[in-house]
Amino acid sequence: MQRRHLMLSLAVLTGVAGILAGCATAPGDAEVSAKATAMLKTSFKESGQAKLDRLDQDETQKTCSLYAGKAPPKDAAERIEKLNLATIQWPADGKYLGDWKSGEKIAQTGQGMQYSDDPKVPSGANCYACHQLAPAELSYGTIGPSLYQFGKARGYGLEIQKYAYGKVFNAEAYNACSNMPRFGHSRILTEQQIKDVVALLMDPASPVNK
Amino acid sequence: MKSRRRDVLKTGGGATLLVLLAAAGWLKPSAAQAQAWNKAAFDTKTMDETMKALGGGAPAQSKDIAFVSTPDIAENGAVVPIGVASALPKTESIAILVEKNPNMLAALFEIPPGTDAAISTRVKMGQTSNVYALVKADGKYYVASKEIKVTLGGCGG
Amino acid sequence: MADPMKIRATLTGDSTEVKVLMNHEMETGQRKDGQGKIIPAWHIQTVTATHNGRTVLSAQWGPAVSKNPFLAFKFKGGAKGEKVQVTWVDNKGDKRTDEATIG
Amino acid sequence: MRAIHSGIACCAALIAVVVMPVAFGQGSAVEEIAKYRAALQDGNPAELWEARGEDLWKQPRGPKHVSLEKCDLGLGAGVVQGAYAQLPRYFADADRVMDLETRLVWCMVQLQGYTEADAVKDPFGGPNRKSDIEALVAYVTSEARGAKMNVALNHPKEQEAYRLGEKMFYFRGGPHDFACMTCHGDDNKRIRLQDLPNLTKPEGAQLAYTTWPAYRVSQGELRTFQWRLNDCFRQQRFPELVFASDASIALTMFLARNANGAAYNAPAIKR
Repeated sequence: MQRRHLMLSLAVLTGVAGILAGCATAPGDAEVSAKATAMLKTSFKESGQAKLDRLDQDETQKTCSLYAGKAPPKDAAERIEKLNLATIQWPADGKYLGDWKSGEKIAQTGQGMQYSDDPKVPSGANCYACHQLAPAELSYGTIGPSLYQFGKARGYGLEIQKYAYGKVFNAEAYNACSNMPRFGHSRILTEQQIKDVVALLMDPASPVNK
Repeated sequence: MKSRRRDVLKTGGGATLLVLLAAAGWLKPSAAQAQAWNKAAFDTKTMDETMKALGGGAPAQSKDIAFVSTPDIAENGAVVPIGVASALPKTESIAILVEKNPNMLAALFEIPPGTDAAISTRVKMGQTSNVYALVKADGKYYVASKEIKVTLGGCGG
Repeated sequence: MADPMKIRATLTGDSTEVKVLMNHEMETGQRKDGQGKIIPAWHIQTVTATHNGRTVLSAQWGPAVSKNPFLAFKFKGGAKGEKVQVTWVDNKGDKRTDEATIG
Repeated sequence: MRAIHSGIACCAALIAVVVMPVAFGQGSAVEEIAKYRAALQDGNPAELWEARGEDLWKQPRGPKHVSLEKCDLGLGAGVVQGAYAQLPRYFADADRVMDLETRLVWCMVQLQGYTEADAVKDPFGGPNRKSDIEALVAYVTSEARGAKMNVALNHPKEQEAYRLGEKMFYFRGGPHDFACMTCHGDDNKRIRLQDLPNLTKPEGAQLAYTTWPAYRVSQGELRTFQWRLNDCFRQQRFPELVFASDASIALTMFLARNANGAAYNAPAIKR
């Protein structure tokens, strides 16, 4: 919210055109979008595991792109969340917690899905790129909120475990147009890997909760 | 640069330096004129290897050797700026050594009369390590050291 | 053949400051290529700087000197318009000499 | 100072390991890293690329054996000084908007007689593989150092490129749903320990755009803005951005225009 005010006042103050980017309702915007999409198709080439179909947006990506970094209106947000909630595959065994030590390794590495990556090597989640987790790791990013003491602050109960699982599986189900990848939905992580990451957040023995 | 550190060199480390260099032959006065590359000196692989050959005396710690424009942390170990200035009279040579590199000796500069006893260059560091500035002045060896932390990090880009 | 160096020689008072950038891979001999094969060491071994035929600096380098090496030093006795010459030789025997005019 | 290095996944390439004792707080680490960067400023190996690029510019080359000294970078045939600060721009002879790289390719084809395929075959250098384009870019950009960024949106095609670039900036795609905006759409964010410029604001765009190309010490290579975009999209998990493609020009237009008013200050040196 605060960010939008800043951007708005800045744009007004400086009068720089286009800084307040992506006025979704501006006339001609749909044509520009269509043209941009067509332009992308001729401006990229497939490489390694990254084929051109990665430029085909699903409804969530399309909608979120339209609102250009700003929160979508309530009805659009609700639609996105509902759509994504339906994609979550809950663990068949009803267990959400794996091994937090494996989870820490997954949180530390960002390998996976780049055309330069070996597709045979399991992907990481690179949680530390955006979040603070275990306090020993000083090199953490701030794009997402701090997750230090995630379980300790919220309680270790099954409901919170399930929420954490769902959030890692598909963050768009809880927060439309979140910056966070949909790790389960997009098959970046396996079910076991997600459980391991959930354990990093939720296991009382995890350094995150120390 | 305020970090004119003169950390006390570990006895072992200092002696090692000397042995390494003595074994390599560039402690001889004639070496100053030589433009041959001293393979033995640059080949020493580990601290342990040189430790085994301990025997000579350690170079004296000197407050007259300063690290100039040399940061405490290197954002990338591939390029670590190192500047060394010696205020010791009759400085003949300056060497830069990185304790934890696969080869300790990184560079050796012969300083003829008329040239300032100060050089700047850039070296690679595999990890956080002590860096030694070893100076030969009036036939004797002196040393100063400084720890440089190496971070490899963020987006490789 | 190796690409030229970039040499700057600047006179301030009676002191000539020489700054040199060299084009060189400075391969350590520690790295592996995509097939896991060691990439052989390839680095500058000796550097000599002269002014009016007199050596003003000589150096021996190992592979721990950074890629595209930088070197700076100062000597006395230079005058504007005179030349400073720098030569390097690497472990493959490749050699490069360039010069700059003191300004 | 800070680059635009996008993509949450960027740490994948060089798995981020920060070897720093816990006792070293983040504040002092950031200060010390600033000193490190300052120490690198004196003696930027980018100058080696600039010198090679100047030679390439002036040497008669290509099937027609002519130099690029008649190449019009927007300020008239052969005018190099300050030209980069006004690119990308619309060129009537080509009837399209071009960034510097695209224009250099155009001149290599039109003036020197290279085929387009030959002109673009080595857009980025690597170990033992030199890129002429990178060297030429280093030379031309060095001749704009100090010039004020002044990218115009006068021609309808310039306006269109800007709007398309803006769309691209917010385009979310790929398995990770990343857009440029994911990392570069907000203030005071960082990825791991790297500060992320907010490229939707003048301050962030100016800081980023005016410091490319840069000699990347981590790679020992001079990297151009085309390379910067190419590598952002790799980290975004997109397919590979085609060199001098319409999308690359449009996005460059969006960012360059947002940087208007700042003094251009590159080739720089970055970690």
